[in-house]
Amino acid sequence: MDFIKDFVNVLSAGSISFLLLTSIFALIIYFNLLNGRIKSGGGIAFLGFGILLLVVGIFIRPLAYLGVAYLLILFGLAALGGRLWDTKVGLRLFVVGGLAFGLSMLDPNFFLIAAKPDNVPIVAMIFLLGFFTWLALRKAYLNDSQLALGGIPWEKTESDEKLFTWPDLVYTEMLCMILLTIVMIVWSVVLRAPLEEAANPTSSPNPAKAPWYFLGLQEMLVYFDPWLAGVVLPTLIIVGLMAIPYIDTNPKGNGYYSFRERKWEIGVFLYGFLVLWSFLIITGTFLRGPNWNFFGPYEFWDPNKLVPLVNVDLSELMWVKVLGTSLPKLWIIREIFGLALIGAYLGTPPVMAAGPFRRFYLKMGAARYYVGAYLFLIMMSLPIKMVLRWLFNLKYILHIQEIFFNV
Amino acid sequence: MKPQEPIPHNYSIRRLNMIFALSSLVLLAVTGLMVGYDYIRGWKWFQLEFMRMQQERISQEIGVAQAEENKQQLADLDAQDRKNEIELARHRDQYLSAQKELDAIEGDHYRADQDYRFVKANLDAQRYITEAAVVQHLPDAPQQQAEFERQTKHLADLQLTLQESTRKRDAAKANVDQWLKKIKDAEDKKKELTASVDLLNKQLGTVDMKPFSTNWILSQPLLDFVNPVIKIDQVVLNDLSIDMNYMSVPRVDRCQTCHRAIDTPGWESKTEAARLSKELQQKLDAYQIPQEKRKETEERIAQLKRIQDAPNDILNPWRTHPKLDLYVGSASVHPLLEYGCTVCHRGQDRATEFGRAGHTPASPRMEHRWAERTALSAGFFPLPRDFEQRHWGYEENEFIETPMYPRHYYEAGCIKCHSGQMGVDRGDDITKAEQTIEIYGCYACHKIANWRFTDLRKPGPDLGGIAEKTTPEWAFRWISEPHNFRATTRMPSFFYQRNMIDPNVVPPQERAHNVKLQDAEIHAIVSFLFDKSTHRPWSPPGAGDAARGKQLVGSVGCMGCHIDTEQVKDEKTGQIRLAKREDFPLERNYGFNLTGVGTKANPAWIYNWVKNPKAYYADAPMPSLRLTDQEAADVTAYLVTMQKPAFMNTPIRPPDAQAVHDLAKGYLINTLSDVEAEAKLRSMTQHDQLVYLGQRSIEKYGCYSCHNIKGFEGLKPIGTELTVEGSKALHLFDFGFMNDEQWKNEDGTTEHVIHTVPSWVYNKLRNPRIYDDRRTKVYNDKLKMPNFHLSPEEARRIAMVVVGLTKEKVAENRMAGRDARTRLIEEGRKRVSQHNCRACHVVDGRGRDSIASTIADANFLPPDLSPEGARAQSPFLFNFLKDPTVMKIRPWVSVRMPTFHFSDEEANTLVTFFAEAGKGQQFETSRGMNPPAQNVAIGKQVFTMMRCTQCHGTTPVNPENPPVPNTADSTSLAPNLTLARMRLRHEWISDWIRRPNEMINGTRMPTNFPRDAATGGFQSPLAMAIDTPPFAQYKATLLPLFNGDEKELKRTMGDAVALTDYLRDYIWSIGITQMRTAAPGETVPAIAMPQPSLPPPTAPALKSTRNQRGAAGNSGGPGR
Amino acid sequence: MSEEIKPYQLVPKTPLAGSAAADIREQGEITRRSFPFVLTTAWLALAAALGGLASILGRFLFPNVLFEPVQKFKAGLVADYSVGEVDERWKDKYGIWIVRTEEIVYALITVCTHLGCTPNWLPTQNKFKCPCHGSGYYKSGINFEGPTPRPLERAKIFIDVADGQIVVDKSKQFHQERGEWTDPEAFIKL
Amino acid sequence: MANLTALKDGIVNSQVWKSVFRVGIPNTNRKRVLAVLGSLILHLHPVKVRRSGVRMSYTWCMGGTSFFLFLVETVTGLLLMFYYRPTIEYAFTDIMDLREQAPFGIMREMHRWGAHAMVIAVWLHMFRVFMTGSYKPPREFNWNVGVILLVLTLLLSFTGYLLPWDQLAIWAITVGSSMARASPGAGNEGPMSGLVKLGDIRLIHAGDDARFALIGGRSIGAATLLRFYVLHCVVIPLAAGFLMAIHFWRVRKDGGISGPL
Repeated sequence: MDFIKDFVNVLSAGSISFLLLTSIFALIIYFNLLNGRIKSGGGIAFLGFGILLLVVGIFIRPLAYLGVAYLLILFGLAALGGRLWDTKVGLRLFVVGGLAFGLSMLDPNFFLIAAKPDNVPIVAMIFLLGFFTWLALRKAYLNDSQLALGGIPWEKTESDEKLFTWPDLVYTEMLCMILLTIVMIVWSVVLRAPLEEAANPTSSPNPAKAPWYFLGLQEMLVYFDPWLAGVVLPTLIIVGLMAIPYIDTNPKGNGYYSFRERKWEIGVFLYGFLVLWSFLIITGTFLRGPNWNFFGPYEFWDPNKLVPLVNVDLSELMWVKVLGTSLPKLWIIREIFGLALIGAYLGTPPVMAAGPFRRFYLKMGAARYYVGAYLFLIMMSLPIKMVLRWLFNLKYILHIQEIFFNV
Repeated sequence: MKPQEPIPHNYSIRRLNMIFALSSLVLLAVTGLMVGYDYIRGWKWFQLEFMRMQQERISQEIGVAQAEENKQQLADLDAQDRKNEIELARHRDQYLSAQKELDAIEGDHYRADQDYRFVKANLDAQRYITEAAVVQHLPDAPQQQAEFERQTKHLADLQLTLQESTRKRDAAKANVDQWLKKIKDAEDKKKELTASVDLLNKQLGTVDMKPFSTNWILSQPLLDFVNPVIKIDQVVLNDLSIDMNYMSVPRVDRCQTCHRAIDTPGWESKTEAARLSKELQQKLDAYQIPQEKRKETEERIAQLKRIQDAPNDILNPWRTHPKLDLYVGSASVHPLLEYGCTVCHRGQDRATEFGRAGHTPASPRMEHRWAERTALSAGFFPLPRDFEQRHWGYEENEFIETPMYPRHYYEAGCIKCHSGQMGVDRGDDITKAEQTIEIYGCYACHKIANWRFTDLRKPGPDLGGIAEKTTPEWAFRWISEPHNFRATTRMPSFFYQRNMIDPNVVPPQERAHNVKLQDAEIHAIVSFLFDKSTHRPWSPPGAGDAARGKQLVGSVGCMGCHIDTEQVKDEKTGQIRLAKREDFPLERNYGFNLTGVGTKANPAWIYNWVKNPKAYYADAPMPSLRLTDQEAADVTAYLVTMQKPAFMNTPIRPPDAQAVHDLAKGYLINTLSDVEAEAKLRSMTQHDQLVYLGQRSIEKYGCYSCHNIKGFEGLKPIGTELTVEGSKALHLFDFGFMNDEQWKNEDGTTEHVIHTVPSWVYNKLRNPRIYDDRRTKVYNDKLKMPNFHLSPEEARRIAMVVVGLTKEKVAENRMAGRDARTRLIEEGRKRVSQHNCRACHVVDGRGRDSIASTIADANFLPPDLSPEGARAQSPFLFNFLKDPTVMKIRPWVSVRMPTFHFSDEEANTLVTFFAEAGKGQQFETSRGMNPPAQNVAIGKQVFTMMRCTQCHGTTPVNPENPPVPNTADSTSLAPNLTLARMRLRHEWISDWIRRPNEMINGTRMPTNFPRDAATGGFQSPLAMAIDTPPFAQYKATLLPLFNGDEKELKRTMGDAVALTDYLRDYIWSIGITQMRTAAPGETVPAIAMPQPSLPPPTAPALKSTRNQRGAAGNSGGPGR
Repeated sequence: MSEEIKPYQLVPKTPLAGSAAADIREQGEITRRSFPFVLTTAWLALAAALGGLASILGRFLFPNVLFEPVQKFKAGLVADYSVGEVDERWKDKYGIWIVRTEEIVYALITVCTHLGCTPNWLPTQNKFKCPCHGSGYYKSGINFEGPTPRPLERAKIFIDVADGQIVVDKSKQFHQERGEWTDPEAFIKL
Repeated sequence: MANLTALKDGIVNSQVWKSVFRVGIPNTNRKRVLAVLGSLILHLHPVKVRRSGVRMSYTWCMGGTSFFLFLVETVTGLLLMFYYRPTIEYAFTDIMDLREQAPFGIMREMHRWGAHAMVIAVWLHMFRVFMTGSYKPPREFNWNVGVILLVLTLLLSFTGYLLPWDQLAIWAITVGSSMARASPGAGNEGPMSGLVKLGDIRLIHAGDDARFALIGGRSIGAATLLRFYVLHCVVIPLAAGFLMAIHFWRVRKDGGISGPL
């Protein structure tokens, strides 16, 4: 058992777990798995990617772990017959997940975190998210196969047939209310609400965490400056959410589950919601321990764990390491690389508008295109910054202390 | 009513109905679960259990009461009842007519009363109107006045009729009553007989919880708010608020919810019952219990006996609080309603559950016994039957900031309010604990910023002149391990400790290296001290006789503060073993153990030190016993014989050059770069390196905290400050790897560390280096606290004080001993404790057991100073303290009162202390009184009649060295009375003659005037004796003094107070009035008056002396 | 091995008839036969559960513990009170008048039995007078004027055997109209 | 059994009962329609609804759950207001008293777990609305109202988290609110806030920046507790209630539960 625990502990380090999740996300969402079978071509591509990871892993140790885990999951899915969206397969997945969670509850350290009354809702959220994502994608898959056959989505078959609100809708609502009350009461009886010692403004507990639904933001604070991660990004998340209906001009898929007709929107949303938001919450809850150090789920939260975190800026990296000179005084020159990189990054949408995305650009119109593009870019800046930090300890791409503006 | 036409459904209604039914049932069940969860609480079981115990006890008492209740009396009372019934029936008609008549009169009386009230109301109104009229000068004032008179007259008439009808009514009532009287009397007598049983039955009712009884119904889940029997019991203490991070929150103690009988006597544990019954029995025998309470105390003792004989002991939480007269009782010093529980015991005040209340186990066994049960049942009933396991649900809850003090640490709670006092009255444990800290000198290294432990002197001797005293070889061996030289020394061992050389804790190669480093450091310290020491020449002693020296040391009083043996006979095992500090009273550890002083110090130093310690260094704690040169020489000769050769021939390893170099470099690196340090070291010789290292090592180990060392004055004490150590959070204590571990101490005992603050402090005291076990640390980072080799009892006591020092602030009016008078007393007590007066004297009822253990005959012990305040005149005491030779009151006592070289301020403090403690006027001197001649004459006669001269001498003597009476019969030794006038207070003398034994228990002074048990007054032996023939001649001489008034003479002879006053006047007349006899050619120094160093408190004014007996004695007996 | 995918047919909108109706009835339409058992138990259980929850909310409003000021206090020695005088020393702090007559000492609660105002003791007129509606009581507490229905209540009063002090316990009241003033706890026999 | 039904009929047909329940047991279509139209609460729903609107696997009933949990929170929150005093002296001890002595102190657990459940329900509801593409026209505005409601739910939970005033609470809020300090332009330590000057006096400083507005002081103290208490109990619930009304209204106006056109 300990070998598996150690393996999971290493695997859970920020760099590996995030890359693993992203690759699995891509594996599941794209590349044909959706129509029920790993197409022979697609399958080999994924296998190749796994082996590539193993090869590179020889030099960069963490990637080896990544490769092993990735292949394990790949063969796991294949073993499930590759047909992810069947209820039988869904049930098996659910059972495997439950078993893994049950077994790891035996580990005292994991139990300490998972059984903490305030973390129970997060564990529940993981299972609920898993189930409902599977349910939504399954229904999307069923509708897509109908559409593939030229048929109509399941919802359409009944859409014009009306039922009486009384008793049907009202009845189910009442049952839902009763069941919910039962769950709430049992949950309140079994778990006691936490009450630690009285507030003491002078001594902060270690670790001091925000409420669990803000742990995503607190996690971002590690990679970005507070003004970016604390204010700009959260507002952009909200603005982004609000802008979705206005950017998404695709008329299809309105009112029924379908993936094929709304590939890009669902892909981006799921990546933003599942991989970024939920993953950060889970890391913030389970993997962040005292002094905000990374701890494996089965690792003891030792306050005096020492982790080499000395970080370096891009300007230092380029000038000192690569060119071997001292840092120039004037910030314009010093930050030339940072400025170039960010300029290139932000310049891609207009270039793409002229180039390959021309069709989109015309269809959506300038305003929608640019808003959508820049929101997407800012969203993707988070994973990029995270990976850069984990792999190279890179802190600031742009570090202009004079006007207090760092990215 | 068929539906018109079926309608389509998404889900089959039948299945929905089924789900609906099931879910509703589950909802009902779950609601029930919620009610149950809220209703079933742990403390309810404790209350039920206590009610069951009460029922058991009450039914037991009912059984006893019924047995006493003699059935016979009841039976015949019933019979009499029946007879009365029959008789009343015979006179029924008369009874009825009387009753009717009464009713009629009742009516008239009511009418009369009613009229009276109405008229009175009108009269009041009228009075108001007339007054208003008069005041406002209204025209119709006279008419109103007339009307007012009329009404008053009318009211008077009505009053008469009312009284008349009341009288008639009472008569009629009496007439009726006399028929019922007989029945009512029988009724009362019966009720009185069965009163005790009825009362018990009523009590039984309130405690009865049988199903479907009223109590049971009223405590059902949703009904238990109407008038619950089982409820949370709390005390709200607004002025004893809890300091919760800069907020003061009212304290609400709910301990009584489970500890039901905490303030009701009768539920003591067996041990407490035994102690209490013995104490009450003593009080009863000593007539200290007032008359009306005697019967009640006897009942109480009977109840305690019943508890002791009961089959099983009463278990906590149902026990009564021990010492109810001191704690918790409604009439005690700390009543529950004003103090609550958590003020002293700490713990979470609002908690109603065992675990959350913060109970702290004292030992691992207790921790296991309380072990936390399964989570589910934590809130539910603990299994009632598992008494032995008694799993009450202890959980190590790190969120409780103030967990309770564990057993044996309860008195730590006293410090919070009593820190302004030297000792807590009836708190012997904490008083001894604080004195231990004072004697062992913990305050020197660990700053404790409360009044008790501030401005105390440094516990260790001055090392400025060490070279004059001893040799470097001795010093090296002493510093490396002091306990080899003296087993009872207070000097701790700094080197070769557990984290340096213990085989199973430190790996072998590191051990060898550590030894080298430790050697180097000791050599360095010794060379530094000897290098910097002064070399004053001390005159060598003359020839001395060791035997006489030994006799002198044994008698002159050295054994009060010193110990001279190292072997002691173990009372348990009986063999001779190495002495431990605890074998001797605490005061004897004030000075150091004399064994081996010969090997340690050179004779010249001893000779000069013994003669005058202050010459060696100014604030030497040792007073001078005014030894003559010859005596000093003898003592030195004896002390020199106390050798410990074995100690000196243990080998000394030479300092390892590399070790010295490394250590010295370790310090130089802080300021110089590596290269510069090496250069400096090369430039220094081996000795210079040692001296430099010595200075830094003294700084590292903090020797300057306890010893005066030149160059280290004014440095901050080395240890962590302990002022608020008791409030330090548990997670700040570094348990290292010793949490829940067992470890073996070097004296063979095994200790167990549990995760509580008291346990951490206790184990740290037992062996300060255990928290370094299994830790890899650089040499200089290892724990440095030296090992005092404390016994478990000493460690517990000190830990109790440390845990008691908390940051909790108590309101000024709640602090103990804050009034001006108590402050004066406490300042004095502090001096008494600092100068170790209790080594030879009894002060405040404590002390003198050091010297008593070395002097066989108790009559040769120094005096008991308990009544000193009321007895000594301030000028005499002031001069006596400054220079004891000024008057020798008890020449037969070999122990000498030493000269402490008190400053004026110190002497004043002591004089004020004794005066205030004795409730006398502060700086009172009554020397100037001169009693009238007649009193003196009478007194002389009484003096001779009482034959006082058997013990007391009355011939004037030289106060400075009066002749030593023959000490054959030691019980008749008594001070010379001519000294009384200078020394004693005027009215104390007569008070002392009347009741010596009550002032000093077991004094040699006989009780000539025993107390009359009934009235509490004094009986006089002369009352009868005066008429007997032997006293005839005295009677003859006395008569003229009473102007021949036989009756007056007889009366005075019976009046103890008068007699003692005459005695006092006579003694006063023969007293000397000049203290120091003028040496030839020397002027007599005026008696130095003590300056009142502090504002005299509002003490009661001096009682005016009784009126002088008129020369003619015409005013009859002296007014009392 | 997995569900067979068959294209759906668009369900016609025509009203159901014949077999479809039967099929729906079979789904357990509310007919007389099926109503009594399942649904009655359902509704009864739900009603009971909601009743339980409602009574829980009700019980929630009655606190188990009160933080009211202390009801019991020590009122000094009997000698501190002069005969025939109404002592107002404890009126503000505890709402009690202590009256000492030749034979007994009793404690009156300063709450007018009419509507709860605090009457004043008028020594000149030798009566308690309530400012709210004019209720009047004699020194004994007996009501004689104004709307007050019954006399002032007496508080439990006894001598604490330990230190001889008077103890007044306001948590126990005695009503004259119920004849409780004869109860030994309602007064101290001198 | 007979007189039982008689009794029932007596009641049901009594004038009182009829005046209250105008429709009676809706077992005929006309009554089913009237039942929905006639009741204040039920007329939230249309009289008839699309089949997919009733199907659990389509709607997951997350909207209903969120609203129900909001009601549970309101009820339990009101009850807790009977025992909780939002001052720094009493807050902590009152919450402790809820567990120690208050009758049905379990309401605190219901309130807290309800809050967590509501946050999850709101997310899942958004998730379902997105996956079914129900944000597409004509429902864009309603989607935005939904997003604002999501933010309000998070704020409700955030302000409620501070009220027990224990270490967990005060430090969670300190971490959470310190982000406001860094807001650009309005935060004391945010970029560009230094530029907002009047002469050389900085207008935005620790005493008046965004964080100060949120916690009513320079550090988390009594003012913060009171401010959060008012926000948690009055301001945000009212806002959320109002927006929910709009939300329900637009659901109906935009064509009921979404379905393929």
